[in-house]
Amino acid sequence: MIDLSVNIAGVRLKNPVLTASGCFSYGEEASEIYDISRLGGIVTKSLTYLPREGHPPPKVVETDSGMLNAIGLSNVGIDKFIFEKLPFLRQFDTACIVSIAGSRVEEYVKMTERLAECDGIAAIEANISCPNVDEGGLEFGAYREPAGRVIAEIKRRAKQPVIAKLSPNVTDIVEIAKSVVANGADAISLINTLVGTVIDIEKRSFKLSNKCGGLSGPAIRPVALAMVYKVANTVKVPVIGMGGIMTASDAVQFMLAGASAVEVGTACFIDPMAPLKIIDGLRDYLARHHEKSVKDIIGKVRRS
Amino acid sequence: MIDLSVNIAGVRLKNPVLTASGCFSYGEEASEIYDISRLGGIVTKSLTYLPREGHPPPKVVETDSGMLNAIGLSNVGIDKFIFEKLPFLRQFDTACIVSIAGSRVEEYVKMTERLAECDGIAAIEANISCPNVDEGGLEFGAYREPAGRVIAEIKRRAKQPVIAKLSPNVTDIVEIAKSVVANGADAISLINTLVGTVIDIEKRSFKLSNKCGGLSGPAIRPVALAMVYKVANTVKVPVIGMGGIMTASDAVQFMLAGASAVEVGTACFIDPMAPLKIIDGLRDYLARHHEKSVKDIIGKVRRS
Amino acid sequence: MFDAGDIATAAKPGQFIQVKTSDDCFPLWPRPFSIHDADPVTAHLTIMFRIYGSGTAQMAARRPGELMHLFGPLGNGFPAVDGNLDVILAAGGIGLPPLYFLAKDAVEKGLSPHKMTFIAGAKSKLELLNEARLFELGLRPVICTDDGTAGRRGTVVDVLEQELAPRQKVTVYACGPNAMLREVDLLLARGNLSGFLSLEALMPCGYGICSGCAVRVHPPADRGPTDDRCDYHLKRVCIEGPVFSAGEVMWD
Amino acid sequence: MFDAGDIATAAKPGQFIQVKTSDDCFPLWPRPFSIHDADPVTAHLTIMFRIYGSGTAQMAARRPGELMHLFGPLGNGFPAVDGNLDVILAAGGIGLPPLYFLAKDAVEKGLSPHKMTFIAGAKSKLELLNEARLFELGLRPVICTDDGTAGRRGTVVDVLEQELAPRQKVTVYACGPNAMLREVDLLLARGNLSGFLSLEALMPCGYGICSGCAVRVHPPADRGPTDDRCDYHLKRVCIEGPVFSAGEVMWD
Ligand SMILES: Cc1cc2nc3c(=O)[nH]c(=O)nc-3n(C[C@H](O)[C@H](O)[C@H](O)COP(=O)(O)OP(=O)(O)OC[C@H]3O[C@@H](n4cnc5c(N)ncnc54)[C@H](O)[C@@H]3O)c2cc1C
Ligand SMILES: Cc1cc2nc3c(=O)[nH]c(=O)nc-3n(C[C@H](O)[C@H](O)[C@H](O)COP(=O)(O)OP(=O)(O)OC[C@H]3O[C@@H](n4cnc5c(N)ncnc54)[C@H](O)[C@@H]3O)c2cc1C
Ligand SMILES: Cc1cc2nc3c(=O)[nH]c(=O)nc-3n(C[C@H](O)[C@H](O)[C@H](O)COP(=O)(O)O)c2cc1C
Ligand SMILES: Cc1cc2nc3c(=O)[nH]c(=O)nc-3n(C[C@H](O)[C@H](O)[C@H](O)COP(=O)(O)O)c2cc1C
Ligand code: FES
Ligand code: FES
Repeated sequence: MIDLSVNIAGVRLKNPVLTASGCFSYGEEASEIYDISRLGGIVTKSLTYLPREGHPPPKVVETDSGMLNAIGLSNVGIDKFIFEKLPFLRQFDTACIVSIAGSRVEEYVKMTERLAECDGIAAIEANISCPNVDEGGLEFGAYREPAGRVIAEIKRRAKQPVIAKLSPNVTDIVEIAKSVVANGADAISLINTLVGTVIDIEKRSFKLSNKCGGLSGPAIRPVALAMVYKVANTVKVPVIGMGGIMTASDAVQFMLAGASAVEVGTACFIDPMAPLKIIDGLRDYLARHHEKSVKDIIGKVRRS
Repeated sequence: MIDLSVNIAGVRLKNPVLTASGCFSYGEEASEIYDISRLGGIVTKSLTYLPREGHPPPKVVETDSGMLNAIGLSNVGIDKFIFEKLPFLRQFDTACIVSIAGSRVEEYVKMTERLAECDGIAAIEANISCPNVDEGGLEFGAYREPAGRVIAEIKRRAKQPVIAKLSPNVTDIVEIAKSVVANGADAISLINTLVGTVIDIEKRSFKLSNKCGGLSGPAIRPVALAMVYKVANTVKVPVIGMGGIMTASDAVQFMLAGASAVEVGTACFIDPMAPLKIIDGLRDYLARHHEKSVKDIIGKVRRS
Repeated sequence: MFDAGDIATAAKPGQFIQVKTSDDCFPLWPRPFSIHDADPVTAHLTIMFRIYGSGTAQMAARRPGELMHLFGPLGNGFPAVDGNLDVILAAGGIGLPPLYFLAKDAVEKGLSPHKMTFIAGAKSKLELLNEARLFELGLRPVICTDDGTAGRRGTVVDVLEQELAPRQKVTVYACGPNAMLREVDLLLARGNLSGFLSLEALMPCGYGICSGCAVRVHPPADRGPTDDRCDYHLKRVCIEGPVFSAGEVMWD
Repeated sequence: MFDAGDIATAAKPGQFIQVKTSDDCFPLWPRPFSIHDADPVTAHLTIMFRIYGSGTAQMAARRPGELMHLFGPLGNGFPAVDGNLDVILAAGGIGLPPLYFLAKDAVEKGLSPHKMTFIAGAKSKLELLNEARLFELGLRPVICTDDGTAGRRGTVVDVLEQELAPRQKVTVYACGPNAMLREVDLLLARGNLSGFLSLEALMPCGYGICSGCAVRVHPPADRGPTDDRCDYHLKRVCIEGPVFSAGEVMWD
């Protein structure tokens, strides 16, 4: 028996494969296709306090080995999530991680307080890649200071462990990681999408209504892996890696680099069964390498 | 007759297609394949003061729609360049842009002084993506201050226009761009490669001898395009765009985003004729759109 | 045609499948195709496609017997045809396959082919899809081309307008490029007629998890405040569509 | 086999071509293949390849008549065989194609096939390449497999060692996996023998502009100071190779 379970900030995951925020909605659609209890965990679409429609179409564009999205945080809002989505998710035996996003520290705080009253939430993932309207629209996650501050405020109210999800669009991700950990983050997840765009040369206009979007998928995997490696080698808290993970072999790369778990995003679009195939492939890899526990490969890439 | 010529910091290019640094060596190899005078310009491999061997193999790895390189600035050094490579390049009717790189401001300065004595150099491209050993190994291009400082020092000695080549591994590329322009850069080129890595899961080691490398190719095009758009919309100096340009249609995207010229890197590996095909395709695009001059499409993407 | 197991058994007219055209990551997304025909007995599933870009080119290069990754059936599908009303099916270009399936289903359920008017149009003769199967159903399709190279000269919308004129109670089922559907929608609004439109959209996932395919619709009256104060509501074409009721969509 | 125009006319033994296996960016790089045979008259160029990963799989899926983007001939090639010395050609696995071309060229230039010993080895019988063409040249290849399933039991290096033992003046031409070449090189060094090794490397460009294929060699005595104080010098396998002299490479 190979032990696939891992521990993230006190939360036991039956396996290290989670679905990434914004790439699984609130689980309902996938639950019609397979038993989502088989997943290590689910990260919900990022919630805002009030519901959001998000940007008008076109919201996505395909790129070479990747895609851009400018969904604009379409979500049902914290209330509807708590009353309609959470009870649904509670039926499943998988870790439910709630992603929250806001343009003001205040918003994160209010959501954390609401979530503190709820059962069945394994952890909160704070998506700090949103424009911080109080400080001129730059991402919270772009600078050490605001990143640390918003995590500290969340942490103060949170009843559940807090995972800080980092943006890759920074000069020194290790600095940001240290800052959120110093401010209480129980774990770190990375990476969110890279900023990118595509232009329609016939229409001479941007292909996305929002001009720029976030790049995800296999194209960004090398960038994500380098960042995960650097962060996991610096901070003491567990790291959840993501960015272009399509197969078990990709997931193994992230775990060897130091991730204690992985999130699968874009791959869920291409193949709904991708997360399950990754779990199975992970087990096969461990068997082939005579490993008894997935924990034994975390961070095991040779450094020389 | 469609006019393909553009003007970059006083340098007239017969067409806006250059070959990127490190992706054309010093022109000799390609000159055996086609007449390199047809190019708008050539950017040499980045030179250091003394020659460099570079990192040991493995130096490259293929990724999804991209590649990582950790060449480690293999180059012949400034002396050999001036005595052996430059005389060769002078034979061709194309703009010769010399790329320089250093770990100390001092090195950039010494090279600029040497180049100031030389004929046949259209411009200097300062690659500031190298680790700045005086300030703890972080890239010169990573922060506003050192980026501006090194450009100012180069500019003080340069007889040729100075193009500052920016690194994309930053939180706010517009800040860096403003800083180098404030310090005298006559033009800006971007982007250099994104930091990334790949792990061999069977050997549990990095695929590159240097662990991390630089990601280039189609995978990074959306990221490059977004940065070019932002920078070109902020600074007054001409911008040279690059990153994953494989076809004329890619080149047009960059020019619509605001680039006055483009550099072709990784595409030269895949198809030696790529730069010429891009020039031809650009002409076709302009003809199809009834444009008389390529200058008329620069920055012409609709903003709404 | 695919050997498609359960997909063929479950398929309803107006639904679609996602086809992964390559085994690697180029192109990355699967491509959506309407179900043109499905035989629950043989498990054969038929789609009809035009070569458009790289994904469809890859599909065309496949040889019989090769395996492809299919996923479906997806989407809401058309509501069953109401035999009490006149029915017009309006297919522009590649909109024909699902409407054929809808017509066939209706005929199989006992509707007389004479109660259905089937308009099949394209830009020109070359782009017209093979309509032989429509005749086999007993339909007498009205063929039209924008340039008049085959059938009536005029767009599907032109012909639809002519066909609608003499009628009072009629339901329109339309599928084609969004630009055509927009025109059809305006036409129906003017005549206060009911109808169903099957939309096109880019579809990263096809099953509702990415929001990438969303289309603007009129916000429901009871929506309440939103963070981004949008004057529109978004619906996902893949799961809340691809079939929308006339009047539902906010066209650009 | 390709209709390859000028490439076939110019090709020399030991040179290679770059083949773009797909029309899109997966895989991104072209793939290098040794020229196995080239007919300047018909412009036919032959390569022989084993299906290894996605690039070679794509090549295998090509149908006769399809166009592919080729580029070459590339690399330095083998120096012509010196008829005054005994010659051993040592081919491991996919190292056979270029050595066949070298042998053929030598025979065409008048060298007696009996002066050449051709060793062709593989891990096991299944992986042995077809050596019929060697017999056609009049060669009597020594076949070997690591597991003894065909020919002599033992590696190419084992057999080479046996063949070298009785000889004094001999030149070895070797092509195969780098691990094999390393062993061959050590063997030659011990016997103070000359030889030429055709190396493998990852090749983003194939014509010298990227430095990606570089291999460590002993630095020239007159190199002078370098910025990075390396104890090695780098040579590009694609343009300064793929053929290196025995003793030149610094193996890991
Ligand atoms: C529900 C649904 C059912 C469909 N049924 C059929 C069918 O039965 N038969 C058929 O031939 N086609 C059908 N299509 C359209 C089909 O999905 C596209 O032709 C296909 O995705 C094109 O893929 P490609 O890789 O060949 O082209 P691409 O390379 O993807 O396309 C080239 C260009 O066209 C644009 N584009 C591609 N697809 C669309 C789209 N759907 N809407 C707007 N722009 C687009 C892309 O942005 C790109 O710039 C359907 C689409 C939908 C949404
Ligand atoms: C000069 C030269 C001549 C060659 N001649 C022939 C020939 O005549 N016939 C033939 O079958 N093959 C030949 N090869 C090898 C051939 O190029 C590889 O088999 C091919 O590139 C594999 O491509 P792929 O896409 O199928 O595999 P990939 O998917 O690229 O390979 C899978 C794995 O193998 C590794 N790999 C791939 N190629 C190499 C390599 N060259 N060295 C080390 N590791 C590698 C990759 O890193 C990857 O991890 C030659 C190579 C060189 C350099
Ligand atoms: C369509 C889409 C929507 C996303 N929405 C969110 C989101 O709401 N919150 C968030 O933190 N990340 C969001 N992401 C980012 C992913 O969670 C993930 O960080 C990123 O896509 C990289 O992983 P991948 O390459 O596996 O997709 C979204 C990504 C995509 C593609
Ligand atoms: C193998 C390789 C070597 C490179 N060497 C240099 C270099 O010496 N100096 C430099 O400024 N950029 C160098 N670059 C970066 C390119 O000039 C270019 O900025 C980058 O590759 C993005 O463009 P591309 O996607 O078209 O390749 C190198 C890139 C590659 C792939
Ligand atoms: S295609 Fe993903 S939600 Fe519709
Ligand atoms: S493969 Fe590019 S230099 Fe050899």
